[in-house]
Amino acid sequence: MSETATGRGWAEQDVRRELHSELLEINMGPQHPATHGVLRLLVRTDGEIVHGVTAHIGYLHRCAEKIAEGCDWRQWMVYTDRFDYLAPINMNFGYAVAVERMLGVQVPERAEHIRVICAELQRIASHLIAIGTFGLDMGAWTPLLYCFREREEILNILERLTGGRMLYNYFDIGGLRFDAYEGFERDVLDFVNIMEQKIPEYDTLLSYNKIFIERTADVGVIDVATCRAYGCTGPVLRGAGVPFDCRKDDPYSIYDRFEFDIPYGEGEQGTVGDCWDRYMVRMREMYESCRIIRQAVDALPGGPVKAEDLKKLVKVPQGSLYTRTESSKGEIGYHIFADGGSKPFRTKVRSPSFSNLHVIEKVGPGMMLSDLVATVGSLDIVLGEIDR
Amino acid sequence: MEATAIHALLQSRFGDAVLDYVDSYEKGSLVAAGRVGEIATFLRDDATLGFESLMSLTGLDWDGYDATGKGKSVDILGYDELGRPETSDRVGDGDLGVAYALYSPRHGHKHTLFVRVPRAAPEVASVAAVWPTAEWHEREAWDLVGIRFAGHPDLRRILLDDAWEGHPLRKDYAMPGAWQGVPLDGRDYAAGKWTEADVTLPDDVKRPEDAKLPDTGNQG
Amino acid sequence: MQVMTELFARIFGDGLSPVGLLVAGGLTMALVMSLVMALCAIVFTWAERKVAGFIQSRYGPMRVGRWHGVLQPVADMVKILGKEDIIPRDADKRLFQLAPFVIFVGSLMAWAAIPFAPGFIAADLDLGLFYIFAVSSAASIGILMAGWASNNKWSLYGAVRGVAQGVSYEIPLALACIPVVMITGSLNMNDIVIAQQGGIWRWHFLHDPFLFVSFLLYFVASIAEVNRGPFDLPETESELVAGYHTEYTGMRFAFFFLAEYANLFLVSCIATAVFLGGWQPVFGPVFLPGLVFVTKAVLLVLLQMWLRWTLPRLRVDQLMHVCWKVMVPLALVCVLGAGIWMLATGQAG
Amino acid sequence: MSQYLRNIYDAVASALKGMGITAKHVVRKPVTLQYPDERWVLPSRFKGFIINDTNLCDGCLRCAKVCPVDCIYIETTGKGKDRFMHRYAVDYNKCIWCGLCTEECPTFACQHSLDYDHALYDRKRLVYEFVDPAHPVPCHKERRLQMGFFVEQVAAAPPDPDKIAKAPRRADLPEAAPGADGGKEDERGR
Repeated sequence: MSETATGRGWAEQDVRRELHSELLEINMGPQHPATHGVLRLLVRTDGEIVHGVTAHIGYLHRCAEKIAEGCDWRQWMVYTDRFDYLAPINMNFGYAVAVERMLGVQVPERAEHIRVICAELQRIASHLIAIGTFGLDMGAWTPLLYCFREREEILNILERLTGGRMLYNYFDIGGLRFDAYEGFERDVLDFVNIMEQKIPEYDTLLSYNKIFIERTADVGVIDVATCRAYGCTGPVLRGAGVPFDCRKDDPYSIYDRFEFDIPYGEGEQGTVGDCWDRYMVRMREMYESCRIIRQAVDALPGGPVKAEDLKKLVKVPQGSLYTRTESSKGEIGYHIFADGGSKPFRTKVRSPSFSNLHVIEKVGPGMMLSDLVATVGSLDIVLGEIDR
Repeated sequence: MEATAIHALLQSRFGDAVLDYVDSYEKGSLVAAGRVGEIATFLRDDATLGFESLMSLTGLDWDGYDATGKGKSVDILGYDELGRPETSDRVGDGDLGVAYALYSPRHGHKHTLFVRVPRAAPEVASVAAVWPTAEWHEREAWDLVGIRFAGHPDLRRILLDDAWEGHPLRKDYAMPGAWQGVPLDGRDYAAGKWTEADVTLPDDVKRPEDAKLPDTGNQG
Repeated sequence: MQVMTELFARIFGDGLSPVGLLVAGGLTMALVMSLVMALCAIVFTWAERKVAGFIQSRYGPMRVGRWHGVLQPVADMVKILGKEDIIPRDADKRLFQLAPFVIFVGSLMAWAAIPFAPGFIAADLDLGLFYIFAVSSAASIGILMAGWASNNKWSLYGAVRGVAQGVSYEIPLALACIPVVMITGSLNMNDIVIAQQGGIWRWHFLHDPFLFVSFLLYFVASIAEVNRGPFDLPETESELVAGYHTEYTGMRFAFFFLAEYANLFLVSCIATAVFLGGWQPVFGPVFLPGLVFVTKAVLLVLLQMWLRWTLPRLRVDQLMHVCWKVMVPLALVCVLGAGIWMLATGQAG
Repeated sequence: MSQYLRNIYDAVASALKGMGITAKHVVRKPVTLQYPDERWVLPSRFKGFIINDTNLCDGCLRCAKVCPVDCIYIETTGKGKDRFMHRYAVDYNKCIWCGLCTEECPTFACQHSLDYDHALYDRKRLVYEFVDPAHPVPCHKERRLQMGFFVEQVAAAPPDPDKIAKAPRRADLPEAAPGADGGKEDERGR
């Protein structure tokens, strides 16, 4: 067994030398309840204290970027669904925005509004899972079921809208595949009203529970410098106290028309950038999403949902562009290289969880095993997006 | 700062190492592969530039990228009746490349660095020491495109198995028929000769007309 | 035991010698106790799922046995008995096979001193309470055996956590009972219950504020003692997969399961006898004592389930913190306070 | 010391509050659907297994071409008026329910059904054949009219109501009258 990096905090009480003991190498995953998918963390522990973490990924690799080279521009939208299967619409959105920017297509107003509504609904759905499974990592079963109950309502709306419950394939380049059904606005508003009542319930049950605070506050602190260096985005970066959100700071679609705040971690229960802050950022973002949905529904115009001047077989003029949008996990970027043909020449997907997970190798050493579980849970990773 | 100004600044600082200004949908500079490391350090540390954030690092194979804009993504000879491409088994040529999408959170400007390396010796200086996030992105570029990063702390395959052969995102990559005894092409259940015994006409499918009112009460 | 021996004496008359009576009565009582234990485990698995279900906006088992899946535990038992008994190749076979029974026996032995009704007690020991705490600690040995013998790192983690927790929480558990022993002046379970005669105000948990705190401490410590949420550290399904019984299948796993629910009921029974008046009704004369006792215990079990499905889990160091820095000092304060209270109110002999 | 007591108080108080929330849910009606006794009623847009109405299909191959996973198999013989479709098969081993084929189909022959629960023991049975080779489907417009198959009409002349009734509706189909489809959505109870 090799010597590993010296940890901090707990690891300082190192009695291994006296006892002539070794570090225990233990595999967390690929089949482990706390790794949220087929992630394998190779953990070196000394009792309960973690001395080193190595992440092994790729169990879900499908090489979607290679598939892209054989699909045409529209077809590949289907595969973007499969990256973050908890927030496919946000993945669709990024790709649609990227290609539309390169094509210079103007998306109809109605389509833009429906897109925003869907994306925010999806963001709430994804955050609900993040919060629920985070609670589950802490041993609280019940919030998970409550979160899933609310998520079902979102899925019902999206099912009526798109026909799918998990993978929607609803966005199209230059608009949407089809228009919203009658009564869509009312369904959405009904849901938003209910959702806003439920969030305080989660707060009482989980967020401000003393045990939960003890488990998450001051645990897994990721500061701003680490976030920048490791490319962490989304709730992880905002939890570190930076109110950065692509919807505001690098606006796309029609987000610049809506009024909403960017929640960020303030160290309310402990240090800025701890698990509780990241958790709470998601909780508060759900409120903000509800606000955006209300405004978008109010402003929902009529009209077509597809750009008129777009051919069935899209050909993107030569060139490259990196486009980023804000998914529920962070910044989803598509670096697209087009050669003028009907197929993408090279499409690189910069997925938020990929970078967010990387940071675990940095912050992992020095914490307790339970804290590692908490930190992985608070990063809210989705393996479909990491492995692509 | 404007991209042209950033490019000019880089050119004045590094001279020959900055090869060309890239004016595409995104603006950037083409730089020499061996000196990416120091250019990256400068880009990050210079107060007026402040590129603290590496948004994305892309490895790519320029093989078949037609400068006239009429090229084909992959070497496709033609399509069969169902639109499935028939590709040639030609060995690829053309450069490999890396693209770095940079963003400065302090100043809010973006810049993209491009690097081209010959296919025979694809080696680029690593920027993992400048932006730690590049560590995994570079491993991915090595894994999928086969670009070596000099000075990378731990250049292993990341997404594919350690024993995998070849780099799938190269344009001339041929999919192996089997790997460690496991066939990879999948079984084509529909390909067999059609016989009477296979008739499975679905008779009990429900049509969209049968859709009834979804009853979803929100449980208040 | 008296009930049984009397019953046998009535049936056989003089046909049995006193020793024979004792043996026959003892064996019957052991059989009855094992059956009660198995039955309560079966009922509580069902109850747990229903409680969890309704708390979580769902139904729980609904399909087996028409009404709310009442026969689900039976179906589970049939399934679990039909499972293959797998022993990992590199496991320490002897220990691996023995561990579930050690846990089970430890819990079964403790049942001997529980007074369900006047005279209905398997062993009316003078050191009843002491005996219960002594034998129920055997479970820790079983947990360590299971975790070690599995030859699985996660199981070992679970076992070490389980033993540390079990050993630590014995102390506040026992300390919380000391004020009661001081008041009644006896460790005999029957005497403790009889001392609480005369309505709810005579029950020990309402005797004085210190005893009330003692009761709460006992309740919390008992949850930790039986390794249930929010103190289910040895099993933490999100960290240790399943803890010390990860590698167990079939019947051996069923024994762990059985022991868990039997222990759950056991600690509630002790709480009932020691703090909640045992078979004494809320008011009025003694009426259906067995039923009263079981009702109180079941209510406590439901309370434990309610807690489990509400709260997140503690971390290992926090668990120890709660034990040694919160509960043990508080329990000591309660012992002291109860003593002062007795002196002040002139109850001290 | 005050912090110590405060922590104990917080722990007990927040646990009790949480227990209040969970207790409230015990008396609420559960949301579970007792599948398979109760079934979710699917919306008309639901993406179920794909079915092809051979009465409408004229073998134009568009669905097969647009399919990203090549799961649609069409075999035709002949040319012009004598072009007949002998096989239209969908391999559900491959299908990813993206819905591109149904969107592409000009005659609305290729449609999503409302079926989703097909559990089979044999993967070969997941290849669905829609055309009986004994009765190949004509592809040319005139031949189709001749043999009584559906032909897409020009917008000016409204199609035969019988034929349209047979044709499965899609939600974004212009003919789908708001009364017929939207009305259903309206009545959805909340």
